[in-house]
Amino acid sequence: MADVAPVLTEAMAAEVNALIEANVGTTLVADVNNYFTVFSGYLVFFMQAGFAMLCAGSVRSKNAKNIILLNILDACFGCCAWYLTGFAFAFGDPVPFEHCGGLEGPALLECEAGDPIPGLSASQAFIGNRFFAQSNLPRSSFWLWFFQFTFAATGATIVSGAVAERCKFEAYMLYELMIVMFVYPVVAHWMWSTCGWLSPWRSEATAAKQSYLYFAGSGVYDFAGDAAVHMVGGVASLAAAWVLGPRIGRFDAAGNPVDMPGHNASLTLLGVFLLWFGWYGFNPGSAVAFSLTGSENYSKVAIAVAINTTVGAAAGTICTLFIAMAYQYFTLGVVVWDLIIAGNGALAGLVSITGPCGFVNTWAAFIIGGIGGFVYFVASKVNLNVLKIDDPLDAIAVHAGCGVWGLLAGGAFSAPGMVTDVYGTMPDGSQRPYGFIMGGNGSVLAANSMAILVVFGWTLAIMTPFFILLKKVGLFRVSPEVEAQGLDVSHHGEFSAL
Amino acid sequence: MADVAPVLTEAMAAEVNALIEANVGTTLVADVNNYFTVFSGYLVFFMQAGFAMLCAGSVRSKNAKNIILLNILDACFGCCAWYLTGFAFAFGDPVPFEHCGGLEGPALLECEAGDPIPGLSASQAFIGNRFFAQSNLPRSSFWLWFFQFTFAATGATIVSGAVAERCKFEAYMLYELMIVMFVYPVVAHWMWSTCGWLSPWRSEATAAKQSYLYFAGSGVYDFAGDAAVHMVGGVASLAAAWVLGPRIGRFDAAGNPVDMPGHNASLTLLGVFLLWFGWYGFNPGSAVAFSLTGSENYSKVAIAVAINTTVGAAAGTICTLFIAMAYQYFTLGVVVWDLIIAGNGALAGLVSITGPCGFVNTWAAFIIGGIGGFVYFVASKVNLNVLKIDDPLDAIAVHAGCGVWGLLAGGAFSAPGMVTDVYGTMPDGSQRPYGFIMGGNGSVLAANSMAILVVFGWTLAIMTPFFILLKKVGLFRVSPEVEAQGLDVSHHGEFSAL
Amino acid sequence: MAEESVPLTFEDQFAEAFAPATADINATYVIISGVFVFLMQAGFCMLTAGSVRARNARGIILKNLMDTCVAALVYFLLGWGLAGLLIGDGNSFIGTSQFALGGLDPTMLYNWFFQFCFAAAACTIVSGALAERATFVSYILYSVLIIGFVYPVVTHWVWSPSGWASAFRSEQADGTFRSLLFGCGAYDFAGSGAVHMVGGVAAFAGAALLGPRMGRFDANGKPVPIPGHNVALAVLGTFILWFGWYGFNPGSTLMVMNGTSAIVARVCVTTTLGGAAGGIMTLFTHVLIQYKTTGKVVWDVMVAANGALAGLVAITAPCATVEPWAAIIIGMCGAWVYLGGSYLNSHILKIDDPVDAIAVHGWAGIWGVLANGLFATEGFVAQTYGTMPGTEDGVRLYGGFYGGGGKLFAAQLVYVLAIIGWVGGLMGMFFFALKMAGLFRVSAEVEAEGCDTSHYGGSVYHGLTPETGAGATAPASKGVFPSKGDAA
Repeated sequence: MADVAPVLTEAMAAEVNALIEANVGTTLVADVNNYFTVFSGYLVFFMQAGFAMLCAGSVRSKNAKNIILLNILDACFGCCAWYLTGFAFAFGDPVPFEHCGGLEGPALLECEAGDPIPGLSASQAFIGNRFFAQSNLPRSSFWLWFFQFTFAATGATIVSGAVAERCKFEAYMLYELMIVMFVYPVVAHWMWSTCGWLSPWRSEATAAKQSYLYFAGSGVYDFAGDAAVHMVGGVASLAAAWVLGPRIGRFDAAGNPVDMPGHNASLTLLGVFLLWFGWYGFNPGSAVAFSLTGSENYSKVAIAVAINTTVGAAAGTICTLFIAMAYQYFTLGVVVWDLIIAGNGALAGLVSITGPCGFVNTWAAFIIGGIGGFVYFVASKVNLNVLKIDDPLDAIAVHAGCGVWGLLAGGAFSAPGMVTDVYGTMPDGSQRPYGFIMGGNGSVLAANSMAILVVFGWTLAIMTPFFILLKKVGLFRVSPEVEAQGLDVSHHGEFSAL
Repeated sequence: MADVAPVLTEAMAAEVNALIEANVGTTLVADVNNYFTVFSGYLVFFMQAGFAMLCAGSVRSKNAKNIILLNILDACFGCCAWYLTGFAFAFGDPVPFEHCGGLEGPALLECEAGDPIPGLSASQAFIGNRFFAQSNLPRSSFWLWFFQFTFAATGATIVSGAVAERCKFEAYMLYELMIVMFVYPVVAHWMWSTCGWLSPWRSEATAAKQSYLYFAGSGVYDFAGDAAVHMVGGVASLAAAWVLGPRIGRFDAAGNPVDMPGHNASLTLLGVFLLWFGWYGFNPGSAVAFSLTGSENYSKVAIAVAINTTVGAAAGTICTLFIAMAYQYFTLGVVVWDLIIAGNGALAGLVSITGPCGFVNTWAAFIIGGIGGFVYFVASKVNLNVLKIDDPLDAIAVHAGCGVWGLLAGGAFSAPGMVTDVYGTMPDGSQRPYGFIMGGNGSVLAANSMAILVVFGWTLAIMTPFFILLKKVGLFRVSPEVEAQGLDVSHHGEFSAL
Repeated sequence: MAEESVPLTFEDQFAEAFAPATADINATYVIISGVFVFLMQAGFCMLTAGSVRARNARGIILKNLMDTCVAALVYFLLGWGLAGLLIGDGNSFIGTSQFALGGLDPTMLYNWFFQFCFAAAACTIVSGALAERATFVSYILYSVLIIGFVYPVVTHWVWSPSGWASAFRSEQADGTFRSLLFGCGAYDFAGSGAVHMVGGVAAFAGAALLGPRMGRFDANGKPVPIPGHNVALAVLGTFILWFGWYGFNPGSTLMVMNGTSAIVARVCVTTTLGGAAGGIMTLFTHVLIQYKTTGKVVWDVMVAANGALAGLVAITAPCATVEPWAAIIIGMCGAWVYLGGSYLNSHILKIDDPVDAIAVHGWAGIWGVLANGLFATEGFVAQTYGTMPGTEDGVRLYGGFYGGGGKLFAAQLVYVLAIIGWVGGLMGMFFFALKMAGLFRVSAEVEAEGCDTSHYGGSVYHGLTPETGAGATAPASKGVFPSKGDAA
């Protein structure tokens, strides 16, 4: 350092700055962001362990091995399916300005400002079409592949709880391939791809073949995947549980539900804690960057998300526990603090905050999580007592119910500054739309409501016929004898003793 | 950049660039890499919890406490052993160019280009000889100490599964000290040290006293430790289980194996998930760097490893499950999807990909993991039915069997570009050798085969006499009464109830 | 930027250019460390669940889940403000601003998350000591009090720039320096005192006032062991805790850049060595004692697990300021302190602590804080706490064994006594009030039957017959494995 002239002129300083930025930006910051995202992916992967324990504890012991096997195969089949087509359908977009590579200076500017990206077709708004089996996928995008794989596997595994104790193993494998290869990636493409028709990440270049830039003027604000992950999983659970029918003995002759508690609450709650832990990858990781050159303290996005996640879960747990206690007190007159309900409440709070976590203030996260607990409780009662759907793990109420609420909450509570931190400004430099409670207009609510509708429509339209078909050919449900005896004895060797 | 008038002269710009590089290299990048590596070490440490749960679930309940105690002491004794001699034998090398410290400019260049490092002896190729009990270990190397400690503890804990339900607690402690103090570090030194005789990390300076630079022209390509960690643990398991003999009742009078299922499949599979999660520290962490100055997107190495790890595990699980199902169908005529086999299949896939994970493409990882599942299944059957060795957790088949396969696969599938990303070019600037299936020559295969032979030879040659000695003095195996009653009652207080 | 400070040097340029990335990386580091600490909630939950009898497991798991949630809310509303960890001009006893995070710079929010995880850890320590007999309501009230008031005040003392025991006391607004306690302040790097002792002392107050479980002491007052029902869960909890400790201790550097990664790596090493030495020494000492008294050799896994935790607690305060070899000694002594504390509790004071939380967190925590007064080295203290403000040579006081004199030990001792007085006094009064109000303990019938059936919606295990071993630890009365009574 001593050898160089120590004092710089202003102009020299600017140039040095540019050199530093180029150097730090392309190597170090990119690497650090990749590290952050991949690490988050590990935590999301760990949610598989959480689901496995949650499910294992929540079923009767005679079916525990079966459901754990479903959970481990979720990760395995999910990986293959994501490799073959999942990533391609979800993120197989032409890279903007890829075709400008090699150009410099004015030629580059002209190229970037010019026509839409070559290779962009109108169908790109609906589905991606390249990188099947990772072919031609640049290695610098592998971090995205990995991170998004963990999301796909998580979304798929939700259903295992809803079909527990009666679904055939073979049917579940087919379902898994179906959802990770096609159903989930398409929804993820809509919401998160730079080309997706509901995405707020579109630009003038990627939206060139459409008549609008952002749907409803804003696009869907779904930070970590209430629509793409939780609602897809929850709605598929609804279709599956409805087609499959209730477990034997779940409803008595009069149609009233009979309790069928799981065999091991310790495992269930271990699962809840592991899921909560993994959620710190799921939500903050969805920022996919921790540092941006030219933006000071970009890490504040991920950090606010981590706090909102915590607060949402805490509020959800407490609300649910007290609601359940009050309900029981008023119906039965006893005060019972139900552990399993509290655990589901934590998950309900987490799901509720998943969509809006990047856009809301901490106080709003309290409200969202708390109402999420209420939504879960009501949805669960409606499911069981009105719709008569048997969902051993309450997956529908937690993931679909709170997923809907999370999207609506995003339309209500999104705060202007935080939206800008995540998505930047509108192309004309103005503020992005934000939540109507925060003084914004209704466009976010409109876009998010649209997301709810299309996810319901799309998932039900594909999964219901699929499950009905499975049922018709006799592949879906085990025989009553096997069900009564438990799936472990006949299908998976001996008992899981505990 | 283009807009700025070039105020800096070319020479100044070059100097600024060099300064940036130096600055980024010594502070930011080193910190980021240390950060990455210690976090990976935490995840690897968590594999201890995975092994504990895996073992606890896979033994009968009357021996659960015993094996959990072995697992927790693995971490504790491993730490002491690694502190005293382990690290010193493995990585106690003279630091290249340490003696040039303080020199600058031409004097430094001359020093670096000069003779071999002072203090380098011929024995350095075989074993390290400094930093015992961390004496004189520079603080800037503590990250390596910690990261490598977690590896040593993981390697040692493999054996606890193979000797479960019959080994004396005292014998296990002695074994643990033996392997972490001496047997494992020496192998790690061969493979990974800059001086080791099989290492691809050697340079002209560190190999100065030998007649060759890289063994077989390439050195052993073992990214995360199939040879050093898994094969050492697996072969030691083989020696231990063979000397120890089968559990009472494991083989009937005719010598046919009798099934002895573990008591809790949920715990076993929790263990598998924890191990899989920890493997994301084990494999990607072995890059020990996330960012390198002068190399764009060095993070791609670790990320490709993360993906390969996932894919290998998924392929291993699926293959093993289907092979086991088919085998059972053809021998017994029933279709059974065995959870425990699937869990072991996941581990088999993970072990198989551990060695080659840094060098192979994603499609190759599918093949390696899948064949790994097959290797595991066959090795397990051979063990049990041909060699009549009783290995309660199939540690030999998983870790030794798949470890061998992983090394061979590295010789076959290593891709040229990825090898260069990890090891750089040859000293003369040419491409490093790569896998024969990818169009390379056989040198990697030759070197890796040599690694297999020497690890077998070394570990068996030391551990077999050691175990036989323990047996002769009556320290190795509990009495038949204790074994029949279960180790927990007599040795560890009351039952582990569940 | 440039126009303010022309002429610039290269150093300025570098500092300016790297500052955003460095800040962001430090923030990720703290957040991920916090996530690890969060997982310790799962660890405590599994440890206590496995360490109690099956008929009370469900309730204790619920308490563990709820204290996490209560901690988030209460620490947000009150705790962070009272802790005042970032405020240099607060008073030396308690923080007075930033309630509900009002006025907190958004870029500093990561500190809240990290500290929340610590608060939850401190709170949850007590759940095990009160297990199997405290009511749910009393536990929730306790959580609110400790997170909302008792714990944050202690952290203010030792970690805030204005706390009376803090080594971080800094320049005041008028340019004068605040005097440090005994000229050094207390060194409690990651919280042997502020976190573990707080939990341990509160556990002591609670367990003493709550009284022992039925059947814990026989007619002669001799303790009768009541082993937990599931060792696998308990040791899973131990491993998760140890894993989480790698967020707890190394994360407490609060940064990883600008060369601090070397401190981080050193803390990893000392943490590991401390835990390992604690586990080994406890196990062997226990075996030796048992052999001397009963003539039998029994290797008890729960003793080893608690020993490892005691070693980890002991190394928590000195982890950044001692040599690795000293970490081994501190861990070993932590083992003996734990065993002594446990014996004192159960045989002399007749206090029933189902998970030995008092001995592990309280006693080993005291030892950890005091050990810093003996083993802290000059170089590491300087590296960790920086130079001494307002002095010429900038040297901070260091451990007595290195010739640093007794002042540091005196400061550590005063700090320990202050925590005991503050936490013991407040929590003692609180638990006494709960007891007087009849809110503290479940009825004798409920306790005999197990709390889960009547209070927590059924047994933790459903539809299982007790396995062979269960009978040895828990009588298979109708309370252990009942069918679930009423609808959820």
